Amino acid sequence: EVTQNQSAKKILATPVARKMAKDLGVDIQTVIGTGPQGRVMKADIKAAADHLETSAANNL
Amino acid sequence: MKNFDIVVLGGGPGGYVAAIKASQLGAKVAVIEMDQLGGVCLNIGCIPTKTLLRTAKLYQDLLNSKAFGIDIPGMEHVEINWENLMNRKKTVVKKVVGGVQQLMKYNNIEVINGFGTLLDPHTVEVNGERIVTKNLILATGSSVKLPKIEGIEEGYKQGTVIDSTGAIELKAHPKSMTILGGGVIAVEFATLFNSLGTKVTMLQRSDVILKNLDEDVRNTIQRHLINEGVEIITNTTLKSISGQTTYYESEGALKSVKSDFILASLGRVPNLKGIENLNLKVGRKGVEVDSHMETNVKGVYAVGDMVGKMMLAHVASAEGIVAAEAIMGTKTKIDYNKVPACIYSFPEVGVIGYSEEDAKKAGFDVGTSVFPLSANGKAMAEGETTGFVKIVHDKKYGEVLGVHIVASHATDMIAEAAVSLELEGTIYDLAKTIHPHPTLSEIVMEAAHGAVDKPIHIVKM
Amino acid sequence: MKNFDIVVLGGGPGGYVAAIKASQLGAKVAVIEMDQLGGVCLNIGCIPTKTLLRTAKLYQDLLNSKAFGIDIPGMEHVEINWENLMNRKKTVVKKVVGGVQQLMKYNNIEVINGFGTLLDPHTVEVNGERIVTKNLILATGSSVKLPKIEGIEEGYKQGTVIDSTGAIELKAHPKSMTILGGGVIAVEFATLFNSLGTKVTMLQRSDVILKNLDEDVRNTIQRHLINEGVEIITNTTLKSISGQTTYYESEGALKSVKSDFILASLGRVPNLKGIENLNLKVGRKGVEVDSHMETNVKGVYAVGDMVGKMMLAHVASAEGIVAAEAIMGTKTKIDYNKVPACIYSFPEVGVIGYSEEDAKKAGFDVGTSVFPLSANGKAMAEGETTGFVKIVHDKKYGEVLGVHIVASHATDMIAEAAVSLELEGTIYDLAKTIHPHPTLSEIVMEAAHGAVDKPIHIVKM
Ligand SMILES: Cc1cc2nc3c(=O)[nH]c(=O)nc-3n(C[C@H](O)[C@H](O)[C@H](O)COP(=O)(O)OP(=O)(O)OC[C@H]3O[C@@H](n4cnc5c(N)ncnc54)[C@H](O)[C@@H]3O)c2cc1C
Ligand SMILES: Cc1cc2nc3c(=O)[nH]c(=O)nc-3n(C[C@H](O)[C@H](O)[C@H](O)COP(=O)(O)OP(=O)(O)OC[C@H]3O[C@@H](n4cnc5c(N)ncnc54)[C@H](O)[C@@H]3O)c2cc1C
Repeated sequence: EVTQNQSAKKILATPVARKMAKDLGVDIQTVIGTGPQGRVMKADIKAAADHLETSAANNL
Repeated sequence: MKNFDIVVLGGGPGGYVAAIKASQLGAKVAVIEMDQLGGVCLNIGCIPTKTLLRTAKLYQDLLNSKAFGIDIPGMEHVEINWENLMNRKKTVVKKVVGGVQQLMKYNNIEVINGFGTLLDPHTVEVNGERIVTKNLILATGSSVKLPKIEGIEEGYKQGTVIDSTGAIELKAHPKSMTILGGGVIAVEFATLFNSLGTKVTMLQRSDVILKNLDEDVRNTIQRHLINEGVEIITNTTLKSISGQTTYYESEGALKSVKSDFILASLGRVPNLKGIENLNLKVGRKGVEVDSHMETNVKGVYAVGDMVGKMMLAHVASAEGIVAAEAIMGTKTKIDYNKVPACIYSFPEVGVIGYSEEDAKKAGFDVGTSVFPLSANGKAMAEGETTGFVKIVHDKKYGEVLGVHIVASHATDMIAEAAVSLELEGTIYDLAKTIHPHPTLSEIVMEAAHGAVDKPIHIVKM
Repeated sequence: MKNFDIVVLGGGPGGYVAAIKASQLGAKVAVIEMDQLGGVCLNIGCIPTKTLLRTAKLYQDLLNSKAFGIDIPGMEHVEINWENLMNRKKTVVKKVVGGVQQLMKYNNIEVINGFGTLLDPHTVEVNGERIVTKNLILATGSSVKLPKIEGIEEGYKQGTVIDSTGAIELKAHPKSMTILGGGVIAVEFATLFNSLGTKVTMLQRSDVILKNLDEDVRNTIQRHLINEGVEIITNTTLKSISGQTTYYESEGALKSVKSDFILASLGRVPNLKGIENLNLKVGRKGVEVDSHMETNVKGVYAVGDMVGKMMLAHVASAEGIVAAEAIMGTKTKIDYNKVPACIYSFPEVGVIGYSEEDAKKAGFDVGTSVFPLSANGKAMAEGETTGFVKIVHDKKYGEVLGVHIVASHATDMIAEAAVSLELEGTIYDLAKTIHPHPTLSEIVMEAAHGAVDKPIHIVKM
């Protein structure tokens, strides 16, 4: 379930980051951006996806 | 009886682009055009004016060439060869229009030459024949509006009063010209004729020219035109025209100005002939449409000047694409706050998005940053230092809301701002983007630095 | 003894910008400069060359003005006034350098004129005095490298062999010139002198000029230079220079070319004098630094040409800002794949990001889309239709990886691509961005449409 105030948050993200997030199943709302003014860049999504993978692996 | 998926009425930049897009998406398309493909823009608007302005700029530079280290001994004999100039204009127009003809063929679009009359939303009559279509895209454009001034109709018939079409088809180099109006087209013609050596007087109703633009922009252009020799008379009421003389009221007195030609540049009205049977809703600016360019009649779309959102060729084309996509099943739309507009004056103007005033009215927490061209190395090297960039941003996230550029290449420079607005870029992004040195575009980066904190290359703020 | 937070060694675009940024961030800063503030770029590089190129372009346009409808009766007497040209260049340089002097004052930066020698990472000796500093930013730049060719040193002393500095300070209009090299600076000088009427021969070791650029770009520029009358001789081995004659080997035979001047444009080497005591790690290109421009010695930063990542003024300045920010506590860095590079040839070149070859090598699933300037209405109106844009993208997400523009305003147009790369924009975004009509920048939108699907204004692909 998506909570209201979370989806209302304005996320600065690059077009590629958005596409990649969708593709890799990363919730962009949870990613901390390292670009100017906290913009979420593709590298941030990559890092988040890698993190998801390792934590999934750790859970096995 | 001929049968199409889409019939496009009007072959200007709205219509022909819609037709190409629709055909690319798989539709069987026809374009009905009563005059020349390319419409106002290619035949008597954007392209011929910019062709003439190219010569005007070169002529101006040439008269100033001593400063650049070039000696022209017979300078006093240098002159515009009006016939060659008009011929070049014709050649260029022919080429671009020929290009559109080729595009129609290449995209298997049937072009029907003639005036189209809509009988109903699915039937067009042209040259006595009936054509049937599933959908319609109307793109009939706009025409010059002559204001109601005593004597203007007569002057128009005699040829002393001209419109923009007359102005690009003069038989000889005019000695003097009075321009009625102070919009974009008026300013471009003032630039053109003044640079070519014509004595230009602009009569303006309000107290400023270009009244829809950001204040800093219109002030700079107005001041520059005056410096270059254009006489701008503001706060006037036009009274009457008689022969070559325009009578107007100013500061309570009746005055007059005489010139070879009187150019009426006082606005345009949508072309609504031939579509009366459709009973379309028409508003103050033109035919009313939803955000996908569909009119109140299902399956009937309208785009471009006849809709009148922004009377610009690239808007017409973008709307044409939206209409074609909507018919073919993809709903897109245009954010009119992200549409650039240009003036091909010397220096040029390129603007996009909110002006400072409008951004404040819209309720943003507005920040602005200005950087002058006079502090830019490339501008100094070029000897063209009049101008600036002004960035209007929202202080909340730093989002760039508007960019206003006055510079010799402003019309190409504004694309940077367009991409930035499209991508919801911030002043932080613009400041961080490395711009090449030495270029005029560095002023955008500098102004962005100024919006964030401080520009690098500025002494006092 | 004088005491600073930061001493900057060298007052070029790397050093002076670093100093301003550091001062804006609150540091007490000194700049040590042995010659003129502004460095190579403002005094003998970017600015003077672009000032001369401005005149060359005007001269070229002027010789062609009949085609634009301007008659110059004594055309055969039109000539470059070399003294005026050189004076204008001096005036422009003086102005921009004066601007930097003012910037130093305004930002309370102490400028010390003299050669600085580092005694240790905290002590600089200049004019016999010692200065103490917490941190150092080195920005000593680069110098011309004369290749080892028989007779070249002698020719240089006699003045027949010149470098870029000599080329912008000639006493008179040269009749002929041989250019050794085929890099960016060589191409700019070939453009400059050829346009001014000098007979130019380029001798190139490899089989192409501009070998680091995208293939389509270098082919277009090479072809265009040849069309304009430049003789380009590739696959040569330089043998010796004697007086005005250059001997070279080509196709197995010894050949020679004679000209008023021989311009050596064969690369530059970092300036490492005065910093020997620091024992900095020096690589193939220059001083080695981490991503925040810090050298192997803590507190000692190096930026610009002496680092040699990309020998460009805007890179030096951007690196200067990174170094200043790092010292003052903010760690930023530069993505060198997002740095534009320009050539001020006619037409200009602006490139950024990956070339097609490099993108493939880097393992991307590469897509490309090209749109020619010859199909652009503004280019036709301007009469400058040589050029194109090529967009290199990653097919996976449509990310724009590289943009390569050849066009008369390419150096200003590339800023659009820079913003696009900075914001990780895609071809979909570029296609959707409404570009003003008529502008050269429309070709970017068209190529993006072509990358997504099909361009609008193209007949065959
Ligand atoms: C002097 C001047 C300079 C301009 N410069 C610029 C500029 O630099 N940049 C810019 O963006 N805009 C410029 N414009 C505006 C631009 O020309 C218009 O916005 C653009 O042409 C609108 O396109 P359109 O397709 O809507 O209509 P139009 O270009 O007006 O085309 C409409 C076409 O429909 C045809 N038509 C109309 N009714 C029928 C019918 N019933 N049957 C058959 N055919 C029909 C007409 O013959 C015409 O060819 C300029 C305008 C002028 C006058
Ligand atoms: C002909 C030409 C044209 C060019 N055109 C362009 C262009 O159009 N665009 C572009 O981006 N780049 C261009 N460049 C490259 C550009 O000039 C350099 O990349 C830029 O100047 C590098 O800046 P910098 O600060 O690293 O070094 P520099 O500009 O070389 O400045 C270094 C400064 O340090 C001083 N210095 C050195 N050692 C000491 C010391 N020990 N003590 C005191 N002072 C010292 C020097 O006197 C000099 O002033 C051009 C170069 C040339 C030669």
